[in-house]
Amino acid sequence: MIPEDICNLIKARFPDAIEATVLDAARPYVQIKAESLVEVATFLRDDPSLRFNLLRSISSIDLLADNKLACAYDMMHVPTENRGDLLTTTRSFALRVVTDRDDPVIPSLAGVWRAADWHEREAFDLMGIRFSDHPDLRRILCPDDWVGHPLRKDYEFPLEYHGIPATTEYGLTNPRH
Amino acid sequence: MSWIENRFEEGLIVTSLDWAINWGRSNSIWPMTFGLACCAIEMMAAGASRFDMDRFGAGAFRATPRQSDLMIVAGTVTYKMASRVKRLYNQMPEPKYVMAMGACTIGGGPYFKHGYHVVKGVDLIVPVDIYVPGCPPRPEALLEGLMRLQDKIRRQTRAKSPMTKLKKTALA
Amino acid sequence: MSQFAVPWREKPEPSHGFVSSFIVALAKGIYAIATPIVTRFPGSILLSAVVASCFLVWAHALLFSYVDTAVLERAAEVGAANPNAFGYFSPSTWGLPPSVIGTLLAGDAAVEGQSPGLLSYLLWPVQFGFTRDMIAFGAIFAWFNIVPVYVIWWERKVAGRIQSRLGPMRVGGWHGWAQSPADGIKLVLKEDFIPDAADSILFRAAPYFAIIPSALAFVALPFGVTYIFREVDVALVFILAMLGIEVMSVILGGWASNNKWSVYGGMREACQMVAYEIPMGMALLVPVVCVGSLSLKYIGEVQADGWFSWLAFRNPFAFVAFVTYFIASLASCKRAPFDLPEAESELVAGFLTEYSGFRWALFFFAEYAAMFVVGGLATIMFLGGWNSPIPSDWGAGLGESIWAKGLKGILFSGPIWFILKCVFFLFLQLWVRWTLPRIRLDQVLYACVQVLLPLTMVLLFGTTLWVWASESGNATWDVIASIVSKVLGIVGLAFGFGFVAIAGYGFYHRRRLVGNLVIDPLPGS
Amino acid sequence: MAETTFESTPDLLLDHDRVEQGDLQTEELLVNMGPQHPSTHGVLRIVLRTDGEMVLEAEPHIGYLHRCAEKIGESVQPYQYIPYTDRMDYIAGMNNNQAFAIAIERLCGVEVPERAKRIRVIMAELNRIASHLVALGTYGLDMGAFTPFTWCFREREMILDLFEAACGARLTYSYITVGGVHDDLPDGWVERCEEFLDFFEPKIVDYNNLLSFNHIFVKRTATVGVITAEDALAFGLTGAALRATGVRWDLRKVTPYDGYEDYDFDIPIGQDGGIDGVPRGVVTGDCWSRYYVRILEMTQSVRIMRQALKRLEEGPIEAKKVKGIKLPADEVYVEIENPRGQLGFYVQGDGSAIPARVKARGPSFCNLAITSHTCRDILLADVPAIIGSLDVVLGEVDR
Repeated sequence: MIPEDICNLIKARFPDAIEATVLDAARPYVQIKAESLVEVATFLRDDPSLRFNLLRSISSIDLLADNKLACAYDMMHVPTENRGDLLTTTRSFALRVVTDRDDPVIPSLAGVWRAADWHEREAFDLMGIRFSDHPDLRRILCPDDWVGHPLRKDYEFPLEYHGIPATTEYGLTNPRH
Repeated sequence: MSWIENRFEEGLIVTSLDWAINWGRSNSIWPMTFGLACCAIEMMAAGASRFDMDRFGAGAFRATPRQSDLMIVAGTVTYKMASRVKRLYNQMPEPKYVMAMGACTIGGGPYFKHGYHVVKGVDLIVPVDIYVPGCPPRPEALLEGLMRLQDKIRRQTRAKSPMTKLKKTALA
Repeated sequence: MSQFAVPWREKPEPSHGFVSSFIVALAKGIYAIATPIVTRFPGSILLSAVVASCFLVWAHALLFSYVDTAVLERAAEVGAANPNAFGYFSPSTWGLPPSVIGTLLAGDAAVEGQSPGLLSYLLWPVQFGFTRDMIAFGAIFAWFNIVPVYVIWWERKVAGRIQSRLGPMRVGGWHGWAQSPADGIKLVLKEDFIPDAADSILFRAAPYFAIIPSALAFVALPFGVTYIFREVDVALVFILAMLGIEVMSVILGGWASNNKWSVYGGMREACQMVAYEIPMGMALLVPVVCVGSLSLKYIGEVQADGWFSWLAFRNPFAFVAFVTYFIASLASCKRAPFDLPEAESELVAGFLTEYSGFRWALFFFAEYAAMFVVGGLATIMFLGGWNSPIPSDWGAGLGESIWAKGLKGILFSGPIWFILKCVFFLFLQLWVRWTLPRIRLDQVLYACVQVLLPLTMVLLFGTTLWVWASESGNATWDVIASIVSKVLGIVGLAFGFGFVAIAGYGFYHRRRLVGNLVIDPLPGS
Repeated sequence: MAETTFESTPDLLLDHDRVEQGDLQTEELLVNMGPQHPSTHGVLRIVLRTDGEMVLEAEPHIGYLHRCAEKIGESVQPYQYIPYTDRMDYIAGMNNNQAFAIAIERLCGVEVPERAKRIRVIMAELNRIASHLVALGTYGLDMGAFTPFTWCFREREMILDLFEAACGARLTYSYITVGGVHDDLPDGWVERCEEFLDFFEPKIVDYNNLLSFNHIFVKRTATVGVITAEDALAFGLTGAALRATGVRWDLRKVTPYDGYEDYDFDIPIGQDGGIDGVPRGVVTGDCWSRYYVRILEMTQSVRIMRQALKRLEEGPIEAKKVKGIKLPADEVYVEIENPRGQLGFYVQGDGSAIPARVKARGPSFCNLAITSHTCRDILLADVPAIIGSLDVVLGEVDR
């Protein structure tokens, strides 16, 4: 099933959920509105012709030029009907949700795919995107008292942490080689 | 051993005692099972068949800091881990030694520039006796570090140090 | 100094007085002479040391017996009511004069007025129980220290071989033989650490609850017919009680450490003790029923008629009880696969988590000494104790001279056989430890309570029936019993030879680590 | 170990349900396992809520090895980033190099020469064996068996010798680069590799005799930590952990890369006990299945390598002009089959030589997430069994 078909299925089911489609790229994706993310995701997971049961990854993206943050969801179909058969075909798909940079809120998908739990915590930790209705939205990689969200392009490197000096290049927000 | 240190002049008894104690300590350096990152795999390799740290009497990896003499900081120390490293060091009884294994523990290594969460050298947290460079160091390098640590231990003495003498004369 | 020498300041040689210089020169001279000998013939020196120590143990028992003979004869002469009274030091009996002992040693007790000689004066104190106790105490204390130290070194070597490593190689020269003394020096001088939140009194007391019982167990453990510190009629019960007290140390230490992992270790040991103690006792009752005594000396003496008279081969139930006892004894010593109280991958170090330095070493000493004790129990109860596989009446033709007695001590029954058998059990324990994974706690309870306990009950009942049938005096039954005993003995012999063959094969191929793939390097590597 | 204090977290407050029911007046205990603990395979910290030996709840806390790999990815050129991928999953460096290299190649449309593909497959499979050997050895350690560890490392050293001959490093190879491989194989390498394979195949039987079919080991791991296929997919489990649940799913078959479609190999899956030499009592998806799938995968890796070594032909080993290549303003998400599961790289270019965003999807990260789901109402000794069978590498979990 090619991405166009999946895109059309979503369009038929949720006419006004799609904001943009990028289908002729190396990684085709559909950009949807944040409000309808949970419904679209549930549809993608449960529709008998799609059944994207494996959430591969949630990548948070900083679109500094547009003053936006984005989340990219990659999913995949793993057939489980005939257990033990060698599986050689699959279909994969990607969604993207763009949100405001100053108040980034995206509905959580932890209720759809449980794998989303940690991925969303990671995106919250490193990019500062808040996921509404997430069961346990805490920092996962950085310590609880860490300041800032490191993967943002304008992140300022800490100069010390609990008295341990960080001898990086002082004052540089985005060090370059 | 602090009750015996810096009390006696150098002499036959003190030097013989030194020799015996240093012999015991240097030949029985039990490292702590404390792997942080990539270097831990090379540390395991150093304890396994081909390299076999046990040949030097240093193969008894102890899981608890109370029974270990040597903390091999094998791998990148992060800020989240830093307090734990310090606590583990404090939990070890004297005499204790620290070996900084690998570039990351020596000075941040490849994560020096962009590693916002990486401590730039474990010597910012705990005192380090031996630095073993490499990314990761080969097990041979680790064994070499161990032997240098043995050398260092063999040079310890319980006798009065020249500094104490100087202090005494300065006071008098 | 090689090219990798440390660029530190050379330490100046301290100045000595004349006496000190002399001592230093003497030490250096001895070192210079001894080092090449020790490094060139290490294996033979070690072997001869073992043989010599066994010989010493035997020789002093032999001397005791000579003096005893003299005392008894003298007592008969003077017509004392209780000849044993001469054996004990008291103001009223000052023992025999040296001359009597001397003449006895000279082989002619009748000649009067012969000069007693130096030896008789040296032997004079030996007739007193106090002196003998002192000698035996020294021997037991030395043995109690030597066993753990060298078993730990040996364990590291065996583990190394099993894991295709080498184990300690450097310390002291030949195969790191001085590894354990070095560890000991280090551990004794380590910081004595008691955690703030720990129960200080119990924390200090716990190691002694471990070390004292395991040392006391040696008191009643017979190394030979004459070589017992105290001959206790219920020696078996005494040793089991001592091994039981050791559990207290684990629970106390685990609780007093105020560490969650330690508490887990202590509670696990408590659970495990409940599980294994009963099957272990029941399995030991099987030979007791066969013999009809709790005295270890008597149980050992019963098995003097060679391989087929050993209790493990008396009847099939005893044979199975032997295996059961070995499994339960592993649990008793906290050895793998029953090392749950200190399970390293689960509980960090279990009840030892907060112990460091000397206190930890005490626990370790106790563990290895207990390993020797349970091995010794297995030896005495099942495998003939200090008797060799050769029946002792074969040596009747040798006569009663001192040399004949010596030969008998080595060939037929003597401490050397007891020690060898214990070493065999120690090796089995090491072998099992470095081969098997660890059992889970519920499986320990299941195995001990639901498998071993019913099994030992059946064994005990079966043995009772067997003994009852044997005592009925039925000739047919006696023939059947002796055939069964022979079959069991041959099975045991096969096991023994298999064990020796496997160990020999492993030793012969000890250098065959990974074939020629490691010898021939690739370009670039 | 020995951290007896505990940072209270709101979700792990003691609830006294059992006490209220009048079941047993026992107290629950919060135990902190890690970050320094022998069986957490690095710096994983698990907080256990226990009732005696029973673990009621386990919550992993990660991040103790967060080394900012993604931030570095958007600060350096792809060519410079290859060494950092080594250090992500430090046991399977080759596979990580390969994943990132393929991601950049797909993004830039670089064609990899045939010989380079073959060498990549050989190296990836060799490293898969090495990685599984570490997994087996350390799993033996978790179970309290020390000997399998040194035996596995003994054979692993020989693989490392081969790597060292090819690229000069023992652990962090940086051998597979964008557009091919870094160096050609040295003389005699192929013969030596075949010699190793001949030596290694019978050794697998040794491991089976020593550990896999050991009665105690089977009793410890069978029916422990059973994960169903549905749970596994919901939590995003991949690799051996997913295959052990009975799903014959392998990206090398499903979306072949680097010419995996040319090779003939099987995908082993976990099975119920009683057939095909699997001991009785084993259930699909338990710890033993996960362990044994790795053993079977090693034999399949040997099979692939034999074919690849046969088909190795002379030719270029690197595509031309890849150093300093400009990344198009596009994005790509590539997943390959790592020893631990599906390793994904999301790379976004912006027209310059430095990516705008690099995101790594670590398979261990996703596999570890199921811990709190699986470690419920088990014994304390089962926690190392489950964690060890998932075979996590903390460098990849925390990145």
